[in-house]
Order: sequence, then C-alpha cells, then structure tokens
Amino acid sequence: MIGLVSLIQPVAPLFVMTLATGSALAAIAMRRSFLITVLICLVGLIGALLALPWMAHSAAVAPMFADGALSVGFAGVILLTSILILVIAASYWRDATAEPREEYPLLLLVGTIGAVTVALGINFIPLFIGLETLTLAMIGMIAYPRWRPEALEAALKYLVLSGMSSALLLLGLGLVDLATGHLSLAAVQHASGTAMLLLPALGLIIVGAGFKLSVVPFHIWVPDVYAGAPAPSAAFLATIPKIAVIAVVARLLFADATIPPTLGLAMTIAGVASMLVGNLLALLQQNLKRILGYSSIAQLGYVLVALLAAGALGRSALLFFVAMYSVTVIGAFGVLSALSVAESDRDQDRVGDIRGLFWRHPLIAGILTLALLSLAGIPPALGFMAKMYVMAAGVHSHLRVLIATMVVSSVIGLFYYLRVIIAMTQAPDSADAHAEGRLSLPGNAAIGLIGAVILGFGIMPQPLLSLLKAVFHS
Amino acid sequence: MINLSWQAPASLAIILFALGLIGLITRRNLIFVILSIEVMLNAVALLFIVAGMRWGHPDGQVMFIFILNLAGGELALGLVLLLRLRARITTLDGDSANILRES
Amino acid sequence: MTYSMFDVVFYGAGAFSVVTTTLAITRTNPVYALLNFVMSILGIALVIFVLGAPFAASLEVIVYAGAVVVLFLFVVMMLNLAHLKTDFGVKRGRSVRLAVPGVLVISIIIEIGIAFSGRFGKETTYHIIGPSAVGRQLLVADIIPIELGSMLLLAALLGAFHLARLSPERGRQ
Amino acid sequence: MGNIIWIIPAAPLIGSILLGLFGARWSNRWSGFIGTLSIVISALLSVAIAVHWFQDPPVDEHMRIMLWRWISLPEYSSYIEFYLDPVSLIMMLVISVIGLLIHIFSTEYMAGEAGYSRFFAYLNLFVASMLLLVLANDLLVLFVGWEGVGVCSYLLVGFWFHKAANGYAARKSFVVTRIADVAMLVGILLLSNALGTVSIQPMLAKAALLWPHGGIMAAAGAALLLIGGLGKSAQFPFQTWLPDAMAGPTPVSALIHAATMVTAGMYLVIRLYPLFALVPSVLTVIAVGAVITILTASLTALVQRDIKRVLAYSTVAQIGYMFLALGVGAWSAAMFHFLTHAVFKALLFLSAGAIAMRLHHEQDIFRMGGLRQKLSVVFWAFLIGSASLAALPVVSAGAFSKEMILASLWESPGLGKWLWLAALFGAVLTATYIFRVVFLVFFGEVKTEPTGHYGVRIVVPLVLLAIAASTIGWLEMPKFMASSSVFSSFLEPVLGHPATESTLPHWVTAAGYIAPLLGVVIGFGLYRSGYWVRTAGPVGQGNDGGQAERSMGEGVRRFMRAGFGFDFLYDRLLVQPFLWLVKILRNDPIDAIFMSAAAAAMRFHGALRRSQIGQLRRYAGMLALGSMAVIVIMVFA
Repeated sequence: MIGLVSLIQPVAPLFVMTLATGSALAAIAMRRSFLITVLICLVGLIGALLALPWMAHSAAVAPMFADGALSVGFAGVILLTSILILVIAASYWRDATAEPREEYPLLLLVGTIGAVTVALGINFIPLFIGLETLTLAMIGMIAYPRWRPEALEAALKYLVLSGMSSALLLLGLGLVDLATGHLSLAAVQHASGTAMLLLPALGLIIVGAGFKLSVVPFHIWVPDVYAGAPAPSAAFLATIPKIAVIAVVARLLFADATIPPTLGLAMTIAGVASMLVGNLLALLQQNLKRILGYSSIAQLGYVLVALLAAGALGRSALLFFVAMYSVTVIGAFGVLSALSVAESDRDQDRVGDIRGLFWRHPLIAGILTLALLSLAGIPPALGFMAKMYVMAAGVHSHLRVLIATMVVSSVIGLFYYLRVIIAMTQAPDSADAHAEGRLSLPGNAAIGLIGAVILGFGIMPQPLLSLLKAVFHS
Repeated sequence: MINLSWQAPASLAIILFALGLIGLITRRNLIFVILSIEVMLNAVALLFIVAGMRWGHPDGQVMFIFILNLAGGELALGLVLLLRLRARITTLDGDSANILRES
Repeated sequence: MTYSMFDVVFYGAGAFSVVTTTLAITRTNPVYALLNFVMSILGIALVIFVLGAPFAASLEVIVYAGAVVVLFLFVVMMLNLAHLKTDFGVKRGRSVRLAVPGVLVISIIIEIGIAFSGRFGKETTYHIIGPSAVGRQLLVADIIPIELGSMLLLAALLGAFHLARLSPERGRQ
Repeated sequence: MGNIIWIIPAAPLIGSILLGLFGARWSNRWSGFIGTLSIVISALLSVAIAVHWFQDPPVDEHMRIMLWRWISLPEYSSYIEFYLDPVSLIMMLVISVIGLLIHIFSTEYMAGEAGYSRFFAYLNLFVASMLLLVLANDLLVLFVGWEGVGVCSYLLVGFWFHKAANGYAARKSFVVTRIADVAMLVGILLLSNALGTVSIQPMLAKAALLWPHGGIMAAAGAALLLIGGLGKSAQFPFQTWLPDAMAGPTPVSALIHAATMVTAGMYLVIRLYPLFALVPSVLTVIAVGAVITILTASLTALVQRDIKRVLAYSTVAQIGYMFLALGVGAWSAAMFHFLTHAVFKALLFLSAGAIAMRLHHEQDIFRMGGLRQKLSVVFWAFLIGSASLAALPVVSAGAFSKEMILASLWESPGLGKWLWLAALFGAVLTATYIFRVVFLVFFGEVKTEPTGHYGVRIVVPLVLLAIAASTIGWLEMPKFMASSSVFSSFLEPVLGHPATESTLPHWVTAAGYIAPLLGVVIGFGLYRSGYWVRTAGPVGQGNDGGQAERSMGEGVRRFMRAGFGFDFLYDRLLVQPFLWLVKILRNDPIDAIFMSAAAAAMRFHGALRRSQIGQLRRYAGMLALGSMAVIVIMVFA
C-alpha cells in the first residue's frame, strides 16, 4: 500500500486524470451521454488540480518528474486553463446533437494529461511522450468538426508540420543521448559547451520548442491552423501547449543564473522577429481567429523577453504574463465559440460577423473588448499590467533591443485590436445575415468570469500577484 | 572482433533523416509526405539505438519503442485525415489543400 | 584494419536501406514506393540487429514492416490511388526550387558531420542490450511513461475513430 | 470630505457602463437622464468639496486619498490614489461643471440621432477618464486616464462612423496622439527607472534633490513627457489632428476638443512643473513652439470657411497661449487662461452647435448671415464668447487671463520681450478672426433661413456659460484695477507666487488692451469692405483660404474706399506670406511623416502576408529554413 502511494503521489494529477479518462471511456461504452462525459472529465480536471498540493508535499519522488514549485505552479495554470476551455467547449458542442461529440471532452482531457506531463517532466522521455500525446489529441480536436473541410485541412497541416518538428526535436534528443548518454534535462544543462554535438542538438531542441511556442521563424502554421480549428480547439491550441513548453524552458533557464550567449542571441532574434512579424501580419486581417493567431505570435515574443530577463523580476513577470495570456486568449476564443454554432460550416470568426455586436450582446462584446484591450496592453485590462511587468523586467536586465521592439510593436498592434473593437460598435452588415449561437448559462458564466478576472485584476492586481507568489515561491 | 564505432551508424541515421526531410519538402502527394515523416521518425529511432549502443544503456531502445508508438499514432491520424479529405483533394495533391491562406 | 562479418553486414544493409529509401521517396507510384520502404525497413532492422539491439530489430520488422506499411497499403487501396501519379510538382525549367531543399539538407548533414568529427576519437565500445534489459527498464524504471504512452495511443485512437466513422445523419462525406 | 472623492470619477463610469449594457434597450429620454444624472452627481460633489475646501482648507493644502495598491515591483510601487490640491480641484470643477452643462445641451442637441445612448455612454466614459487623469496621484494612473480620454475622443470623433471621412479623422487624431503617447510612456518609464517611483509628489521631490539644474536626465524626462503633452494638446508639431477632429458632434468638440482633453498637456506640465523648472532649455522650447503654434493657428483661422474649424484653430492658438505662459514659468497665468478658455470656448462651440441646429447643420460662415435678430440668444452668447476670446478689456473674462500672460511675458528675462510682441500680434489676429466670424454670421443679409426653435436645455447652458464668460475674470484682476487675486492666491500653495509684480510700464498694459480692439476694428473694416467675402476661397475647402490675388491699384482703391489702411497692409504683410505658408501646409508635411510610418507598416504587412501562401510544402520548407538558421546560430555564433 505504501509502495502504491509512493508510486502515485509524485504524479497524483496524472493518476487522477488517467482514472477519469478510463471512467469516461467506460461510461461511453455503456451509454453515450455528452453531459456525463463532460462531467466526468470536469471532475477529473478539478481532481487533478486538487491533487497538486498533495503531490507537492510528496516525500517520494518519481524518477523522471520534477517537484519544484515552478513546475507545480505551471501545472496548476494548465489545469485551470483546461477547465475553462472544457466549460466553453461543452457549451459550444451542446447543440451539435446530430454528431457524436463525447470524444471531444475526452480528447481535451487526454491532451491535458500530456501537457501536465510536459510541465512536470525533467527527463526527455516524459517530455517527449507528453508533448506527442498533446499533439495527437490536438489533431483530433482540430479536425473534430469533420464536416468542415477547413478543419480537416488545418488538422492535416498541423499533423504534417508538427510531425516534422517532432522529428527534428527527436533528432536533437537523439544527439543529446548520443553525446552524453543521458536523457535528462540536466544533461543539457551541465554538459553544454563540452561536446560539439550538443550545439546542433540544442538548436534542434529549440526548433521543437519554438514550433510549439510558435515563435518566428516557426510561426508559419499558426494562422491557418487557428483559422481552421473550431474555436474551443483554437483556444486550447493557443494556450495549453505553450504554457507547457514555457514551463520547460523556464525551468531550464531559471535554474542557472546566466543564459548561454548563443542561446540568448537566438532567443533575442526570435523575440524581436516574433513581436514585429506577429503584429505586422495582423494589421489588415479580416479573420478574428487569424488575428488572434498573429497576436499570439507577438505575445510569445513578449514571453521571450520575460524569459530572457533573468532574476526574480523576470520570474514574476513571466508568471504574471503567462497567466494573463492564457486567461485573455481563452476569453477571446470563448466569445467566438459562444457566438458560433458547432454544426454550421464555419465559426463566427470574421470581423464582419461581430459588427454591431455591442448592440446585440453588450456583455459578450464588452468581454471581447476587454480581452482585446488586454492583448493590446491598454490600461484598465490585465494585459497592461502584465506588459508593464515584462517591460520593467526587461529594462532591469538591460534588454534594450527587445524593449524598443516591444514598444514599437505595441503601437502597431494597437491598430488592429482597435479595428476589431470599433467594428463591434458599428452597425451590422444587414446583407450578411448569419446563424449566431445561442448562449448557454455555464458558457456565459465562464466567459463572464474571465471578463471579471481581466478587469478586476487589471485594476487590482495585488491578489493575483500574491497568489502567484504563494504558489511559485512556496 | 567488432570494431564498429558509433559514428558510422549515426551518420546512416542522419542520412536517412535527410532523405525523409527532402521527401517532405519536395513531394506534393500527401501519401508521400506522410511516408517521409515515417522515414524521418524511423531514422531518429535508429539514432537512439546507436546512442544505446554507445553507452550501453537500454534507454535508447525504450525511446525506440516510444517513437514507434508515435509513428503509429501519427500515421493512423494522418491516413484517416487523407481519407476524409479525399473528396476535396482528388489527386491528394498537398498544394491544392489551401483553403486556409492569406487571401 | 580488418573488417569483421558485422562490419560487412552493417555497411551492406546500411547502403541497401539508403538506396531503397531514396527510391521510396522518389517513386511516383505509391505502391512501388511502399515496397521500397519495406525493403529499407528490413535493411534498417538488420542494422539495428548488428548494433546489438535484437528486441528493437524485431519490433522494427513487426511494427514498421508489418503494421505501418500494411496500413499504408490499405489506404492506398481504399483510395484507389495506384494509378495516380503525382510528381514533385515542379514544372520543367523551374527545378531551381528543388535545389533549395537539397542545399538545405546537405548543409544540415555537413553541420552535423562537423559536430561528429569534433573531439571524438574512434571508440569501439560495443554493448549488446538484450530484451530482458529493455523489459526491465520499461516495466520498472519507465513504468509511468509507458502508461502515458498508452494515453498517446488513446489520443490517436479517439481522433482516428471519430474521424473515420461515417456521419450518422449527414451521410457519407 | 475627501474620502468620498472616488465617487466623482466613479459616477460617470458607472453611468457609462449602464448605458453601454442596457442603453440599446432604453428609451432616449431615459438614456439621456442616466447619462446626465451621473454627471450631476460628480458636479455636485465637486462643488461641495470645493466649498468645503474654501471654508476649511486641509493641512498643507492638499489631500491624498489612497484606494488600493496597483503595481508592486521590487523597485517601485504604484497606488490607485487620488491627489487633490488647488490645481486639480480647479480642473475637477471645470470638467464636471462644464461637462454637466454640455451634457444638458447634448440631451437636446442629439435628439433624434441614431446611437443616442451610445453617445452618452462615450461622453460619460470620457468624463470619468478625464477626472481620473486630473485626480491621479501617480503618473501611471494619470496615463490610464490619458489613454482613456484618447480612446473616447477617437470613438466620439468617429461617432458618425458611416461617413468614411469621419472614420479617417478619428483614426488620424488617434494615430497622431498615439505617437506622442509612446514618447510619454517612455518618459514615464525613464523617470520611474531613474527615480524609483512614479508617484508624482515623491518623484518631483527626488528629482529636485538628485538632479542638477539643467541636467541631462531631467531634460530627457521632461522632453519626453512634453512630447506627450504637445500631442494631446494639439501643439506644434502635432497640431494637425485637432481641426480634423471637428468631424465629431459639436458638444464633443466643446467638451473634449476645447474645454478639457486638449488642455491635458498643459495640466501635465503644471502638475510636473518642478521637473520642468529644472530645465530652462525645455521651457524655452515650449515657449518658442507655442509662438509658432499661436501664429500659424491664428493665421489659419483667419481664412477658414467652416465655423467649427475657425474655433478649432483658435483652440490650438489659445492652448498655445497657455503653453507660452508655461514656457516663461507663469504657471498660475496658464491655469487662469485655462479656466477662462474652458468657459468661453465651450460657450463658442455650443453656440456654433446651436446655430447649426437651426440651419440644417450648415457650418459654412459664408452661407450664414443676419442671424442677429433671428437667433438673438445665440447672438449674445456668441458675442460674449467672442469678446472673451478676443480678450476685449473689462467686459470679458479672457481679457484678464490674457493680460496676465502678456504681463508675465514682458517681465520674463531673455526672449521675453520678443515673446510678448508675438503674443500681442497674436492677440490682434485673434480678435480679427473671431470678429470676422461674428460679422459674417450675425450681420448682413440673411442667407439661410433658420427653422425650429430652442428648448430650455439649449438656452440654459448657453446663458450660464455666457454669464461665466463675462464675469469669471474678476477672480483675478490687475493691481491697478481692483487688486483682486483670488485665483493666484488660491493656487499659491502649489504653484508659488506669480511673477507679476506690477512694475509694468503703463504703455505695455495699454498695448495689451488696445491690441484686441485693434483686431476688432480690422475685422470690421475688412468686413465692411467685403474683403472677407472676396477672399472666401472655394466652397468646402477647409484650410484653403486667401485665394485673392490683388493688383496694386485695386488695393489702393479699397484703401481709399474703406477708409482703413489695413486692407492693403494686411494683404501684403499677412496674406501673401500666408499664401506661401498655406501652400506648404496644404500638403501637411508633418502629417506626411506620420502617414509614411503607417505606410511602411503596411508595406511590411504586404510582404509578410505573401509568405502565408497556404501550401503545406512551402510551409515545411520555411520551417526547414528556420531550423537551419537556428542551427547555424547555435553552431557558428
């Protein structure tokens, strides 16, 4: 018994979620019920969240998993994000009764298992397995509305390109193994510089991570895949894998006080390019999902600034920014999915679709506005605060080029965020009448909560900061 | 006496990987694109075997098994997507799957 | 330097798999390509065997040659693709584009070659890792990742299952 | 008393949220009521606080009301905190009271417009942001309000969004001010980084302590903040957005683009004046820039056809006077001119709106005329406003404030006399262009017949503002008249004693009073001679006047006929150089800089877009190239 506990406790959240997956499968086998599946998955996610503190206090250590506060905190952020996405997704699929939809929450749950594995893993084996579990689950989620050719195409693109990036990543891991004989992150950390093989290996690992983070030059797939995926899947895609990978990178970078100069150079170039390219590409875009995709490219550029800004300030800036980013992005995609009908041929993702939204659904429009303001970094919203912190951390670490780019790209970015906000206040195109989704109570509650978080913590961020501090510095 | 060093098989793996990459970048037919990914994964799997050989640890083979795992999963999803897209992409031409793009 | 039987087998099988892989990715007919791919896999399996990993070699044959390629063939048959000959999609006279990936790949090889030739001398360490060692590693040390591997397969299964199912009300699509 | 101060910005904010959420479902009447009620609350509380302040001033003449902690970084913290001192008290009073009058006016003015509740939602939000701006104790909170008013201005200028030109104007105003705002944000970051705080009072104290007089850090910080202020206040070289912003509804022009938001730049400088006082070079820049602003804007105003554009240019010029005062360190003179200007310019804009209401939204002064009898209320209102703008002695409020500025210019060392001369010349021009409007609109024959009538909600604000515009100047009178210095002594705890010791030569004072009269006379003379009508310029060309090319002989004839020598002189001295100026300004060289930045962004956008071709193979190739690049960096860098 003790043996079992010591086996389970260090990976308790994974255990809980796996259990939930099994139960959900069994439930589906007995009787297909969307509601029951969603509830089981929800219970699994919440259970995993509750299991986190138990795991953190574990005396035993699983061989390939971390128990540092940083990993636990990131796992918590992933689980919270997943719960929100699950609620939004449940409301999105609610009316799609002609299609079997029980697999969707399951895929989401399995994907979250993968992401938590990545966040917790310190060995390349769980990192790799987790990442690929996440990827395969996401392909299923992207292609889930299989009656939409766009969704299938997006899934295919993602499959091929992520397959390629996984192969490159694996090549890097293989070279690490070949060079050092170890598959742990520590092998890279401590052996760097001793073996020639490690340099290209590290480069290839950056490629793999960069693909999942969608920083320039590995951003090329983002707009197409986001645009093709159904809104909840896009929300998942835009947040979960990124948080998971950021967790790994942060653990790598924050463990040492200094960042190797070549790595720093690569990250600086990627950061500058991401901020500029992301914001420039979004300028005249008419598709909201693409806008959010491009915006996420730019936001990840800001994340790189926070990652490069070493020290306590950079650390808290990173955590704050990641929390802000995931909440905000889910809010934006949540609004899109609330407005969309799953069974239709496309989501309500054109700028034209939300024209006049303020007069139809002021609350929903207000939340989308808040989310966009947050992404743009305009004061009352949480995003301003997060950007402030990142900038302060950057200034503190003398990242002049990055900070200058950040300022310039923010100005460019403002244009397209405001364009969307303005569109919401304009009179709707009467010619372009379309089916708009009914709003469900839980979905609305989730979006409303997100809106409250963005505004509330934007004005009064102290509680959030204390929370993050309590979680990450415990 | 065996005097095989690790460089030669590792180079073989890299060459196979490169072939897969070439196939992926140049072929239009999606069957070949997916085949190329399999080639790349296979090559990487070989690389892990080589690493295991060099250091004498079973991790290489463990990774090999996981890569097989991934290759199978990815293949299944890729092929089923092809089946679904068949109606739209009559010749399985990857270039013609471009509804999603900057117009 | 004397060459042992192992060396001969390794170089022979390695060369064979390179040739067959090249053929596999350049055929226009998918069936021929797959047959070449099977050949290449058998060659690689031999290489793996020579490298002292008999368990992995057998898996290579069973899973890749047995399952992966057969799955491919099924799909090719279902799609009735054998007659479709999609080429590289490069118009005549514009083969410059083909040079780009060529240059790219060659430079990757060169880079890694430089890395290989770095400071390593010729090592001749050679370990045979039998199935029992692998099994112990898998089921004792890596028990959690193995379970997670099942999650990976489950994710693929769920997706493939959902996508492949005929739509109940919308009919075939 | 102070602990309820948060209600003052909160009430309009809540009003705006309510209107935003439910306005579409409410009747116009109810929307207007809620929109106005929220401002009534703010205005009453502001007045109550002011009264209480006079009866029982707080210790140290200021109040700090902390609400909660906003940002806490290791180096510095920022609090959501309000700071009330005489300066912000006056700003608060002006914003809430004039805001209230304009809200009342709007309930009638906007009747029948689509988006009635939307209008009040925006307007309430604007008032809330503006109040936040002036009450902020902290540069970051101030910046929040700063951005908030910018967004509201954008929304309100583009209120009639179905016209493409309005959208363009809105965008232009936003882009231009935004560029300035970036400089300001950088300035704030610089100051916070250097001084470790953004809380205004401690920051100023630290700056005075740490930085030498004329030091480079102080200069950089002051200059960056100044750029932000110049942008918001539409001063040279950012003046181009304000005339275009007249595309918005007239009450918006009155509130945002005349009385309150555009003076935020001046407020910023006053709030931070100890910082600016450290760097005389920046002050000189302010003064010289202000002179350029005053002269170009006044000259431009002289040839406008559109009544609102005349007022817009005059706003630019009047804010130029405030900045001129700032440039010579006459802080309380600037504040005083802000106060009077807010009153008379709001009055002028509302009058213009009232005229337009009755004339089918006609804004061309050459299609008006003879409205003196037809619209007598508006005539008197506009006349009082004009007198105040022109600074006619004794009868108007503007005279006292402008005189105060002129006096402090004369007394300031260095460039002072030259600045005084320029300002005096500007005063002549001011009187000329505004009385040109008065004569053309209210005298002569009727060109467009007015229709409809005014309700009480139009008349009451006009009357109240008109009374204020003629009496508010008595708060501060020159020594030789009544020795009333209520205003400057009220501000003294913050801004120090005004520099104006009555050592002015009498002729200087006299010149200050005669200049406006001279301007009126010129305006009248040119009106009588028909010069204005002849030089009206083509219809619909906003900033394109002075087309008249005159022969020498004709000029002499008109000189004889009109009995005023100014016509010819004016033509040669002003119109010809002005034509040259207009030729340059027509292409808007400053505008071109802003627009080329936008164009460059678009160029990049187009180039990058082409990479998103949608083809998998191409994407794979790009991914491979990217990987190559990373490996190259890692291996060879």
